[in-house]
Amino acid sequence: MEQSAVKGQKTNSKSAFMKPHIREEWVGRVYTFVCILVLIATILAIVYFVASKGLSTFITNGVNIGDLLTGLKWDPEGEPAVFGALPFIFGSFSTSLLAALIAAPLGCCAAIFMTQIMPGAGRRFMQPVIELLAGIPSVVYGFVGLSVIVPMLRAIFPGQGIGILAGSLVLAVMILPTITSIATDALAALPGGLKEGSFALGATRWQTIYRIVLPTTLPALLTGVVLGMARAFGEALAVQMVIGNAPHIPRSLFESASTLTSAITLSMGNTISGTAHNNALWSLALILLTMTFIFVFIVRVLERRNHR
Amino acid sequence: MNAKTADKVATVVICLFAGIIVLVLLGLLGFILFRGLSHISWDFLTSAPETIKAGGGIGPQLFNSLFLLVLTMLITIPLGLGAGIYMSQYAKPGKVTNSIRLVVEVLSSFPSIVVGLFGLLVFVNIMGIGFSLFSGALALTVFNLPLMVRITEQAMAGVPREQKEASLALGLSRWKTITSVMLPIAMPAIITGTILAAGRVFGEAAALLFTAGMSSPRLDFTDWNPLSPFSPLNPFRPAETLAVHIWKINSEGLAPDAGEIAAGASAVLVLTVLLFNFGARWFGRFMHRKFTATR
Amino acid sequence: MATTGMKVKDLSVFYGEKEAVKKVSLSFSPKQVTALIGPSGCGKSTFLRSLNRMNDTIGGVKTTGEIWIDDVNVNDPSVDVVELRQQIGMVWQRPNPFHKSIYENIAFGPRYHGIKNKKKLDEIVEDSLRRAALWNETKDRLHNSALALSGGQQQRLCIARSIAVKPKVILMDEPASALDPVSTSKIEELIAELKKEYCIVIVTHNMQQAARVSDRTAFFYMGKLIETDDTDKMFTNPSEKETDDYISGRFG
Amino acid sequence: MKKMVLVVMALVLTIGLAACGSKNTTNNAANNGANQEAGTNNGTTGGAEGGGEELSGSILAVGSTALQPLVDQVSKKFMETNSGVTIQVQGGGSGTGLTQVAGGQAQIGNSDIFAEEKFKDAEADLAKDLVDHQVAVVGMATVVNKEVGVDNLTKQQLVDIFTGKVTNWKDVGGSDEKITIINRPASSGTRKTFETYALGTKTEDLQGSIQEDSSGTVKKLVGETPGAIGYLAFSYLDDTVKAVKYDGVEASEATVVDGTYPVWAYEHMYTKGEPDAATKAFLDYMLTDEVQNGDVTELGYIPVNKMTVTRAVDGTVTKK
Repeated sequence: MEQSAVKGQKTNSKSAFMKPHIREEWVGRVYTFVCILVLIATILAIVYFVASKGLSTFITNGVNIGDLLTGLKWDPEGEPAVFGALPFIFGSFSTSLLAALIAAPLGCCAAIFMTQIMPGAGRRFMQPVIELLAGIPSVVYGFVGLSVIVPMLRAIFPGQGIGILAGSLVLAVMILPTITSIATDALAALPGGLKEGSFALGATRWQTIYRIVLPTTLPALLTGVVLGMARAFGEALAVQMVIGNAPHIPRSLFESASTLTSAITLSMGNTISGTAHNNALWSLALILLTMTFIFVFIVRVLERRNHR
Repeated sequence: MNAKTADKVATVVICLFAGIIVLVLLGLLGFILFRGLSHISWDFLTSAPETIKAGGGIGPQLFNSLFLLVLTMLITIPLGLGAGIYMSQYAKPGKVTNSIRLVVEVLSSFPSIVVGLFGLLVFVNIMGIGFSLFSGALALTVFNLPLMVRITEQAMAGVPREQKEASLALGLSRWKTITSVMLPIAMPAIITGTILAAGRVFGEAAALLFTAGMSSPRLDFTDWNPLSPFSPLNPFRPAETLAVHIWKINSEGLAPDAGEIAAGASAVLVLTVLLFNFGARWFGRFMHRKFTATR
Repeated sequence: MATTGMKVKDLSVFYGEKEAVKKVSLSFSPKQVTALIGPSGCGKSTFLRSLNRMNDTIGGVKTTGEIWIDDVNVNDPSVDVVELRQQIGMVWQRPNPFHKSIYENIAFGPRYHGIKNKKKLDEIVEDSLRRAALWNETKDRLHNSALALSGGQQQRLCIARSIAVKPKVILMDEPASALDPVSTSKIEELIAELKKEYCIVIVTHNMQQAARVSDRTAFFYMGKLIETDDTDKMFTNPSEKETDDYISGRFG
Repeated sequence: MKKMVLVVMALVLTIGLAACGSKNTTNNAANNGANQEAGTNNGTTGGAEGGGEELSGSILAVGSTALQPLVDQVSKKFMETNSGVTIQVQGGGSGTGLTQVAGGQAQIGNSDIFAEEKFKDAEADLAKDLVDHQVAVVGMATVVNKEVGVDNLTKQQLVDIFTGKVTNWKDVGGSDEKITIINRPASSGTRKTFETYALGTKTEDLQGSIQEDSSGTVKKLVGETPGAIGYLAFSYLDDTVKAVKYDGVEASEATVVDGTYPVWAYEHMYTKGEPDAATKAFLDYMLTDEVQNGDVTELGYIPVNKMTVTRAVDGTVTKK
């Protein structure tokens, strides 16, 4: 090696061989690269798996893709079987949107409380509380939803208590941690000078929050909300227990409805792999996957705007 | 309304909302624990479940949950760390890296039942591992891995650049710099993230129905040889975890005290997750102090 | 032993499309301190960072030209960067000790380079700390966290850390700008001491500091090297008008 | 108790193996009597162990969650006597079970309904390879919320309710309360059974009806929702819900056995082709009186050999 002429240290006496640091670097690179390959392979496998199964509805079972996306009637065991997934798509969107609408103000308020109003106690007390919400298993959420929220809604509103509102309430609690933690991070990352400048001009705390803090952090807050929605979109067990699962677009918030995930969970185990019904469920999963992609994409766009 | 009044009103409203959140959580915890705590006893935690008779416990399920968690983490942590390091240190910024990042995020918010069926087809059938803890651990890895990658990547990105440069300038290889200088600094964040992710593993049910299975063989808690089929340590035996057990009891339970068992098991689950949370915070703080403080 | 200097020929650095350093040729003699001065954004830090290829670690940076240390061209792609960097020490604007003990901060480099003997390491640690004028303040708490030291002490620890691996050249990027006057003067004393053995290149904003510590001065402006000369001459009688304007405080 | 069971089992197995094919074994009485009480009799285990030829192998039984508790419990007993055999019992649903057994990944596929009803379209051929083993009968009762004030529903009334023609309980002789249907998903075996034998017609999911797959949730919802109607297997019935008569016939084991109550289904354990020795021994063991009158009854199913009627795939019922 040409370097050896200038080397002052004996470490490199092995330079005829592979130098230890080069070998070490090589080992590290290979190791991390293998890890990333495993990750990519997993991702490709699952995407391929879902796509191949989900697309076979259109290919082997001859269902029209437009009919699936816009059809209102879901009767997979009927003669002939009808696959219209619009009620599920509608259900997924309305529950996750409603959940986000409920959770977003709560989450943002919690974040403001933790960063602007009571930074000390807020962070020490609220943060663990909110992270805890993230750790509670969805089975338990569903169970609590069925035992508390559904009877409560049944008592207050007309209807069976089950439905989109019940699902949204359960989901709102579940996505609260996502929204809150992202909002908190964004607010905490705000340069201190910005706020102090506003205070120095004689603005009240609320004016500062409303005019300076919120507009600057808006893209980050939206990111949190969209990520929360994505999580709500993919949640299955808890929603299935409280939403009612009727494959129709409901006439009110308190009428049995269905989401993509609840339809999948409900029937996946009961159907036989390869049948039209089973394939149609995979198509729902494919729609779900595509939607999640779109959500993440929106987040990306928002983040990019945030950086600018 | 003048500015001062608006300020007061806004403050009150925000505090109110924050209060609501705390109340909701306390109510939730209170509800779960209140219903379940009375049923928890040493016997409940250690004895085997009963199908139709009252008085069944959750011993094997609790053990299975913990063992599965350990297995999953054994697979996830090395892979996740490696992939996260690659993403943050070696990957060239560009379209490919960005799209991997995008897909990783998609995967971590993918419904677990689909992952479960993927696991049934790939791990249980094609790879022939069968319904087993190992299959379950692999399925859990599928959606825990992206989480782990993200945690590692963010933690590594949070290490000040000067630290990395200082090490490189001393003539250390990149890999040594990563492992000896950057990882220790990123460690508290990684550990906190990992433990929180572990809570998710602990509570997962849908993915495990189809991979780890819904029943346990008789476990012989005196046989600790991992190769024996009845040993609790055998990773190739089927296992029902606590979350799956709750799901099963809630949906098809025949025992007269199914409700109480479900409530008790839920309480145990929540308490364990609580423990993880506090553990994570304490450990993260401990590590942070160890690396930075004066001692 | 360390009698090597550096020679730079036609060095250009690009951040994407932007040429941050434009065809700079400059040489650094051993046992001398060379100060790089110039207004913010003139490319002097970028220039300094390209000397040990630290710019490699940032994506999207392209470097052309030659940098010679002994008979090795730093910019040659086949050069082993890791070995190269061991010969070129670096000190940053903000003190950046590792999150380890004081002892470990120093011993970390040498141990990696193959010195496993505990006694030898102890010697290196003591020697480096003495040279950095830090031994007396830290000898009783070598195993405490380095982060507990004051800013000035941390910076001296960083200098000690970089000389522990026996470099030939030490690059300093505004090493005193984040420190108070007392610590600054200690660092300056240290530089004067170190120059007896090393070739030192220092970037500074502080003209008095450049005048105090350096033997030669190079003035950068808009990515170009405007003028380089002995420090005394530069500060009393610069040959270029821009240099004169900058030194006398008319801009920058 | 365990040792006792062990002895009995070994005996039963020996005889069962010896008399392969014939369902009725001779030592009924001894078994039935011994089953519950004779815990004091420790017996001598040594001689009884592995009375017949030594069986070995591993069996995976996957599928129906409704059948899982029974198979699980029986398999544990079976393994006590046949230490060479390991049996894994997993849930996942009837569809999963049939898919797995047809694909050869599982030895036994547990199903709530006939495989012919599940395998359709391109997969219809797969059902031909599967051999049916009916191990129990499960009766299903129509259940209503206790407040609706109805205790008998005719077939026509049920059809009207489940097709949405009747939406208020007062139209079928109950209180003035809106009817809420708690159904099963269209893919469910339980629903298929109910539709075929109680309603005699397929129904569509109505706007506002609720679908839950798990018996526990159905029971909870019927018990709590005013005006709710649903259906449950007999084993889930308790005093939180009210089981109504079907065309005047009480939903009970006795009426199912004598063929007067039509809403019941077999629990199937499918094998692909003829089972191997160990699997066969296990399936035969499932049909012994010891299991049928013991575990099957205990878990709320109806013993298949007690039935005085049989039913074919197409639903035709014949007297035995």
